[in-house]
Amino acid sequence: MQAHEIVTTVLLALGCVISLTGSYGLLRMPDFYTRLHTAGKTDSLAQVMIFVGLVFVTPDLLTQLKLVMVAMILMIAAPTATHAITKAAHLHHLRPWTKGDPGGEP
Amino acid sequence: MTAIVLIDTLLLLLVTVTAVAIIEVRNLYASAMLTSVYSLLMALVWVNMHSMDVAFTEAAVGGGISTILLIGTLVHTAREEKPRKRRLDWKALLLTGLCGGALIYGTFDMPRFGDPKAPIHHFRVPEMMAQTVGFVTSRAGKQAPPEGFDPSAYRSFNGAVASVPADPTDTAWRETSILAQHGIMLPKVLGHASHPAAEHTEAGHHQHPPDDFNGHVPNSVTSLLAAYRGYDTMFETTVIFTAGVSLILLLRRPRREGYLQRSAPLADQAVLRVVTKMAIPFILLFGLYVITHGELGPGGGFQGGVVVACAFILFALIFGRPALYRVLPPPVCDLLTGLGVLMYSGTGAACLLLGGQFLDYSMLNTLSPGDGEALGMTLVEYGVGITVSMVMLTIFNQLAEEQSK
Amino acid sequence: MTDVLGIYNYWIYVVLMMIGLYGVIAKPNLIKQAIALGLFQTGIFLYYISMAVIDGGTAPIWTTIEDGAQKFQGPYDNPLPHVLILTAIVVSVSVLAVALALIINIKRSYGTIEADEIERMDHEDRLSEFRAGQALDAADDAEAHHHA
Amino acid sequence: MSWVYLATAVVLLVGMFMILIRAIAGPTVYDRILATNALGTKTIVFVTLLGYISGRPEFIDMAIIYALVSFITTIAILKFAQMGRLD
Repeated sequence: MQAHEIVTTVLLALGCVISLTGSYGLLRMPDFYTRLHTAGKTDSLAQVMIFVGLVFVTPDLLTQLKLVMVAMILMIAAPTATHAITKAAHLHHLRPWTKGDPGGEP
Repeated sequence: MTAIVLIDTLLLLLVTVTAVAIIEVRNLYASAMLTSVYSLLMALVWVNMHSMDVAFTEAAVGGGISTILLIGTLVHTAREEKPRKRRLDWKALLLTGLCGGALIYGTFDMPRFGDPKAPIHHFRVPEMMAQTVGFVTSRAGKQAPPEGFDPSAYRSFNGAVASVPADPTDTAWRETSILAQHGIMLPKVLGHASHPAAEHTEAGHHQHPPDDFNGHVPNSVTSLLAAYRGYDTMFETTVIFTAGVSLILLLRRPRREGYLQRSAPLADQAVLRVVTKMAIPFILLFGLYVITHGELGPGGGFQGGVVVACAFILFALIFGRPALYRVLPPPVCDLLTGLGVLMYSGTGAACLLLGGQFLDYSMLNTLSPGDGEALGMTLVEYGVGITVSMVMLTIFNQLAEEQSK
Repeated sequence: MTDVLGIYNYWIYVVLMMIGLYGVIAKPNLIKQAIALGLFQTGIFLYYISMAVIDGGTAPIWTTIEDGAQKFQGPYDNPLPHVLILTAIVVSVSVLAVALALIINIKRSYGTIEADEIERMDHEDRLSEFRAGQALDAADDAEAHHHA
Repeated sequence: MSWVYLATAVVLLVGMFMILIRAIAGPTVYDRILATNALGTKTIVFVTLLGYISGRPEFIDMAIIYALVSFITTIAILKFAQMGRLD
């Protein structure tokens, strides 16, 4: 294994761990806002790590640029979507989870 | 177990779970959302099976448009299914079980998944892979068959495969034309012995770039779509056109009531507004890229058209439909719908007028038939793209429109 | 055993198709039926695409360029099923759109999109028409009898 | 090197399965929307990886279209949740 392949492997492994924890959090967290916390952040970080990792093993420049472009689009689109979802839930008066109160629909 | 089979199995497991959930979830809104998930997963299955163009279409059409259409319908109807006492219909289950059992019994005669000896991988494949519009040579006009072609043997050829090699990885065998195997034609369908580039080189100043079309386009899916199945694609476009017309007939309000009605734009949400403003030119450009790039890589008129429609739909979602009508008034939209079909058939008619057959694109550039092919395919793809985008937009507009009481 | 491994994914397509068929038959909600029809179609699409796969194959897009000509670089999947399904998907969304438009019109004229309720309403309509016809017939009969 | 891509793909699939359960289970509409959106992001990464697994990474246009479509769908679903209409 060459140096750039090792870099890729490490970045992909990190991305895997982060994305898996995020998914598990989305499954296990008690209410919408805590799930938002795990899903929103891990998604962006994990995808950036995987895309950047793949750049190192890509031979041609055009594909590398496209990889970076996809990562950039996701960096803009995913937080926007998350923001919009949160805002909608907030405007809908969705209550957050507190001790003794499961939260949920008003 | 190869990688493709492993990923295929896991993905199909996810797909099946989603399918059961779509049918069994009572909330229709949740069902529509799961439809979007289902389409994205299905598109992954198709990427895994190396079918880039189909995955492209499925992601754009299934994940984007049909979900939006379903939600647009839910606006007019109920969000929930009516609750019922009996959740499972035993009679239907029995019927589908029997039907499925019969189909599964039928699969035992199917060739193995990925079997190189399957009949589908042999009959006419080399011809299809190697540009299928008749026999394209460097000479323009009515194409003469290549040298070594025996017309009488071709007419009596029944399409049977002479011999299948014992080694399934023998790709050289698949490269050889079936016609060549039967001695009907010399085995050089694939590499064009004398392509136009060679003729231009002697002039010295006109060297064709290495990515020029030497008699065929790289994406054989687009090539088949526009040439081998050109008539079929033309009438598929007509089907879509007809769908747009039926939507207008079924749902459009009378003209005297006007197009503009009240709407609920999301433009007061600053983040969404700014991101949308940034995104829309990019999406439009990307859609045009997908249409134009169709014969070089995955993509084409259907996919690109849907992407362009998605840009307009996003605009309507954020800024409201009246704003969309100011940008693209419905009469213009209707006109463009027809124009796309006209462009497709017009390209065919142009080939006819230039002395070739209907949709024989090589007539468009008599000096270099390969470039003529590419030009014709691009024109046709643009026709398809215009029709598809405008029909999708019409469908969205009609579904979102408030009905006259 | 290798036989089963080779064809089991056709079975999954059959299962998908049957899920769709079950939805069309068993679910009275018309939107659900339209979605289920889509599932059924996808099962068929999968069947076609999976037939195109060849061992060690790759996407049928030629990208390797050598000496100014595209090189045929090994087994490509059969592109013909891809083309068939590509257009079929777009036609399926047209079908969905027309179906949804009809569903909206049904909702406007019946006030519901549950197939069994619509059938009951139709049945009641027919029944009342039949009764009205019967009454007319009886009146005609009575009139004829009177003349006789 | 291909086993690295394959392992990553399988891990992503496991994550997708968890998210799918959340998308099916709900309980609120917003949970479903969040899960659908997260699944879209995972799908984009997955489709890129598939290109590397099959040895032809040049088809990344796919990933771009997935990103755009998943964004637009999320906005449409959200608008219906918030406004009860699409235009």
